Amino acid sequence: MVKHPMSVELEQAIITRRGTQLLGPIDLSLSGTGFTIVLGPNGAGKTSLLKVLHGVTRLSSGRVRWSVPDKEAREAQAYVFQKPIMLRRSVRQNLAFPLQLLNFPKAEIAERVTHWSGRIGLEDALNRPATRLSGGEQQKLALARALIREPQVLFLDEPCANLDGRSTLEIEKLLLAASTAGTRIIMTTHDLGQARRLASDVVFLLNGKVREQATAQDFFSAQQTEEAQAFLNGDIIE
Amino acid sequence: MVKHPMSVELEQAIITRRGTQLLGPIDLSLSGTGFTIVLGPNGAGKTSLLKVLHGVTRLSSGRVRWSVPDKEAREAQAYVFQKPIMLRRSVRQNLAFPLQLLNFPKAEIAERVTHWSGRIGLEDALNRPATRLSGGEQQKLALARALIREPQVLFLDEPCANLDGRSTLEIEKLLLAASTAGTRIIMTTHDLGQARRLASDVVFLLNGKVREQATAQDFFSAQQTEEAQAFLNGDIIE
Amino acid sequence: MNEIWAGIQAAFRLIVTLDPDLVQITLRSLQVSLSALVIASAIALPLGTWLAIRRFRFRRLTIATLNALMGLPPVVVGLIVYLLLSRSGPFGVLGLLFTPTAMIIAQVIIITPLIASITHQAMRELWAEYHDLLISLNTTKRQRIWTLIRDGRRTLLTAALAGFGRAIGEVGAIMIVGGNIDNATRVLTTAIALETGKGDFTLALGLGFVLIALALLVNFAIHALSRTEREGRW
Amino acid sequence: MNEIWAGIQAAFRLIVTLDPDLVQITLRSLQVSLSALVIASAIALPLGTWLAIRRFRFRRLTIATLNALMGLPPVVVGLIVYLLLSRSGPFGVLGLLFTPTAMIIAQVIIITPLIASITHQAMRELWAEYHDLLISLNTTKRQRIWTLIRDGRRTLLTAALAGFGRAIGEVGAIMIVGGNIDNATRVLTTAIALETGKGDFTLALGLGFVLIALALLVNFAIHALSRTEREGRW
Amino acid sequence: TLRLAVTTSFHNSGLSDVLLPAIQRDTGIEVQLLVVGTGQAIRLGEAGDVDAVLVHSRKAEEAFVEGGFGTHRREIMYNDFVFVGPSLDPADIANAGDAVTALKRIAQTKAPFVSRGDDSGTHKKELSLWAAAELAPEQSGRWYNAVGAGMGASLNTASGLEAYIMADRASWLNFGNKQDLELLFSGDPALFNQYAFIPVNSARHAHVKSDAVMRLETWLTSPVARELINGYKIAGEPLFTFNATP
Ligand SMILES: Nc1ncnc2c1ncn2[C@@H]1O[C@H](COP(=O)(O)OP(=O)(O)OP(=O)(O)O)[C@@H](O)[C@H]1O
Ligand SMILES: Nc1ncnc2c1ncn2[C@@H]1O[C@H](COP(=O)(O)OP(=O)(O)OP(=O)(O)O)[C@@H](O)[C@H]1O
Ligand SMILES: [Mg+2]
Ligand SMILES: [Mg+2]
Repeated sequence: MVKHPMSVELEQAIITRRGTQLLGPIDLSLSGTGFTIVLGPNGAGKTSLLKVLHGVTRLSSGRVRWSVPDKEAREAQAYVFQKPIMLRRSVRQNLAFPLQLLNFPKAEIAERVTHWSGRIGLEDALNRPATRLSGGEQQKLALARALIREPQVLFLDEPCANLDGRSTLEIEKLLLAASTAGTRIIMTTHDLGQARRLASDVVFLLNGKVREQATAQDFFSAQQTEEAQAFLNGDIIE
Repeated sequence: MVKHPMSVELEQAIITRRGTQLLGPIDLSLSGTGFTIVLGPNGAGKTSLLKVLHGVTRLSSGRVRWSVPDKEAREAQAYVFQKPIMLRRSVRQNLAFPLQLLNFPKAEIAERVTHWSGRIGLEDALNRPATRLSGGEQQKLALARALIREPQVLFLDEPCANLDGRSTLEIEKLLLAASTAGTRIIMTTHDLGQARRLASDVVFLLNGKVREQATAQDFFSAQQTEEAQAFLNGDIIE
Repeated sequence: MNEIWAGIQAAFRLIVTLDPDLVQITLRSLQVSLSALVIASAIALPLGTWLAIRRFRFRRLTIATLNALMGLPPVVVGLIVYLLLSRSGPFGVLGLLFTPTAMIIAQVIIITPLIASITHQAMRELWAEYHDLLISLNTTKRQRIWTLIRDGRRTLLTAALAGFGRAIGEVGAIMIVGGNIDNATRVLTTAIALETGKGDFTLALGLGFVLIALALLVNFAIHALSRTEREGRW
Repeated sequence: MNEIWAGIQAAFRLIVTLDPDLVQITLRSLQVSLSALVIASAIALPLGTWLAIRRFRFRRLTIATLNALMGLPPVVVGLIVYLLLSRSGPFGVLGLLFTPTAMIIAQVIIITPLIASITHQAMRELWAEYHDLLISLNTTKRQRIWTLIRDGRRTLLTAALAGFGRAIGEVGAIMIVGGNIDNATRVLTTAIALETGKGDFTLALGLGFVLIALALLVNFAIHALSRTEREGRW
Repeated sequence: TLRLAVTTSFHNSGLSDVLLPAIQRDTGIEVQLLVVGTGQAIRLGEAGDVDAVLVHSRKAEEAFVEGGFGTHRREIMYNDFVFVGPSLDPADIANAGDAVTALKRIAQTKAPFVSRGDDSGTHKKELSLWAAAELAPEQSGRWYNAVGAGMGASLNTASGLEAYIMADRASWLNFGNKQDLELLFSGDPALFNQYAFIPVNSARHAHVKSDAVMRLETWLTSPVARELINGYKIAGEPLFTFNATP
């Protein structure tokens, strides 16, 4: 499944909207493997950063550079959005959708759909409209829909925000397994416990800029900036 | 502001959709004061229960009974939805909206808008479109928009799911203060720490039914049902 | 093909020389269609929105009927308005037949179902989005309708423009109730029909291109206005 | 008022006796309008959707133009199609003039902008909702358009029905290119225009009510079908 | 099948409902009628979209033949124009001696008058009568309404306005929305209305079915046609007089 690790670089990345700069300038390089957690207070620009890396938001200036050709890079990635986007279809069709786009054979699609609906505990909901699922169920479905393509790079924007404790642990196991198997994961979370459990390295954002980038060990034991310290103590409001 | 405590009773409340029962039958009575936390795994029916109590979802059978006339009860309540609903207007207009509906004088509206935008740290974003805010910012805005009416009863559906640590603590302080001042709060959360910090009593839901209702102290120290124990240990997946 | 080219040239000539007859009937076209648009919108926007937010017993039936009324044949509308306004009809005393007012009445009847249907369709989505919030805030029916119209105004533009398009290009009804009387009720479309009947296709096409240019102008103006109102999506 | 009542009675008589002429022109009306609807939808639904998802330089201009084209006067469309299909026109050799095919062509031109405009408006919201997901899944343009049309099909119903309504009630264009030839190109609207010209208002109204009944029938049928397809909102 | 462009006034008379089946029976030709204004009929002929035209506007017809669009002009029959107006007849045209006097009286009383105003045969005839009366009503005010429409639509307007109007007898007799209108004046030879048949020139438009057109012309000028045309009556009144020279 994984051919070779993909890495990405941001060069002087800036996003401007209506004259104000919401992100950047950012220079950042994420190497080929590992589990990167992006931390930062609300409105720091975490979502914007992930979307830029993935390519759904365009930069106002600067560049994103993947280590493989753009087309290949895009095909190898999947993204779970902060607000789950549900197709107005059944749960089954939501799961099947990414595979249908890739023209998978029907039998293979059916098999994977069964497998993944089981893993998120929605096997009984396959024929229900996805838009009618509960908040947590939608989040799990979005996650399964991203994983069903077996991506090499996975972006997760607060994937456990609406999940109960047990589901959160299940998902974490799943993610750690995927990461170990070579999937590059870039994820945001507000749950610092979760960040500690999962991160191999951390990017700390503040006001649209990278304030700190370090291995998880370094970050959680010895933050270099005052802001990161304050954040971990719950003192930063903006 | 608070005239007299309002209490509510559910009698044999049932919601059915497409032949399957998603909630109930529930008999529940919430007395006049306190901070009720509704707990339960994903899909247990927490959101459905809150919406039924508030009256935005209709029961398929059974009754909701408030201790005051319906009209009065509705006017005294506010609700923060799990997925924040943003009016397609500016932040300022979102905050002003509930007050405009009540024909508040302009000066009073302006004053309250300034006050509340400050409390959620969005004073600089007043003229930005609300739909463009970050996930956490939207959640804070929705909360402020509910509180700006100074409701006697407040429903909160996972209000801190997308908030950073610091914001969460700020909001909790705010809510505790309101509760102490007499506001009846009914809230769901997946953050058990938060539940412990806030709850005066707990309703534990499973598969659409109330499995346990107890004071916070009783619930967290000595659960009566196995399911509740399992839930607190993070063992329940469905 | 030569005729089409000749028609374009004729249109140019008419516009450049500001032919006084042309100016008169063009202004009358605009006056009739815009009046009809304003009146129809005042009815159809709240009506369509109301249908989007109300659940009642015969809702689907009502909506299907409204959709069907988009197919009201203009000639029949013209006939019925004619019969109502004619001297021997119930409103004959008003003396409205063969006046621009009669034409406006007929056009209002024709475009109201169209605007209401499109409005209804556009408002359903917004209502689904706002439903819980507006119910929760204990809004009155009137407040709900007004909030939806206000926040959905950009999508309602298409509804209004479709109504305007239908009105400005319509000929069957206004021919009957207006009578295409020179200097009184002649508008661009009836003038075109007249020239077609005369076999003067060049002039007919010329007037037709003037009409199309007019429609373009109005649309650009409205788009420009709605753009300056506020940039970006909400 | 008596005439209106007499018209309703005439409509009943026509329907109950299944007047063979009536059956023939009614079926032809349906055939022409439904054919035009199918062809126009095949063009306008993808086009409108495409306009909703594409950002290009002159997008606003294009959309304003499309909206303006909703105001294309049918008589002018009729004239232009006539000139193109006339024996002395570029497509004269096809011998299409004064045939139902010519009428379908004219109607397609008239209703395509209407359907495309409404589609565009309806699809903008859905695109805003799906945008990030579809971009993220690396979909092709074609896949995006198809996904939006599929999932927005209920809202597209209004677009199609508006197009059908405009087509079934239209008379100006098909009169010119069809010629209202008895037993060949006469449809309900041209028959109504004919009877109106004869001053036979009773029969004209009768036919008009038949046409309205037909529009109602088609709308109810489509609503019923789209309902059975799947209950509830997605 | 043959395509024949005819004017509204001819079609409104109902005569075609009698003639077409007879033509089909006798010659096997199915004639498709295109009912349009005179100008448009001529225009269709010029373009070669019809095989022949049957109209009533002599000048236009002659120009059509001279231009090489038609082979020749063959007179078939005539009917006449009548003046119609409100039954009270405020201008008292019922007692006018001739058509010109009738028009002068209408102009004097400024009673509302509806003119076709569409350059049709009927309209041209009306204009020639105004000219003979040495009046220029277009400039003379609101009582003169040029409605720019076909015969039927103009009659509808006239009955709505309770106005005078000049119509062909056939259209009037067949008209269903008379309301307060009555036939007030007719019979002046100046009001005769000649119909002529013109085959479209096949030298110009090769697809024209000249054979069939010829057979149709022969039939239209035959004794059978004479019987049918002269015998066609509405409410007991004959409408047309056959005057083709065989
Ligand atoms: N399209 C836009 N136009 C204007 N401002 C925007 C836009 N998108 C985002 N912003 C602003 O940019 C900032 C960063 O947004 P972003 O969504 O990246 O934050 P975040 O770190 O993900 O926050 P959260 O933790 O709340 O999700 C926020 O202040 C937001 O309001
Ligand atoms: N309109 C509906 N139609 C069908 N099923 C529904 C509908 N609304 C909710 N459900 C189902 O009812 C169950 C309860 O939903 P609810 O949103 O109340 O759960 P919840 O306890 O709030 O879950 P979460 O913690 O994920 O937010 C879920 O399984 C959901 O899929
Ligand atoms: Mg975010
Ligand atoms: Mg919930």
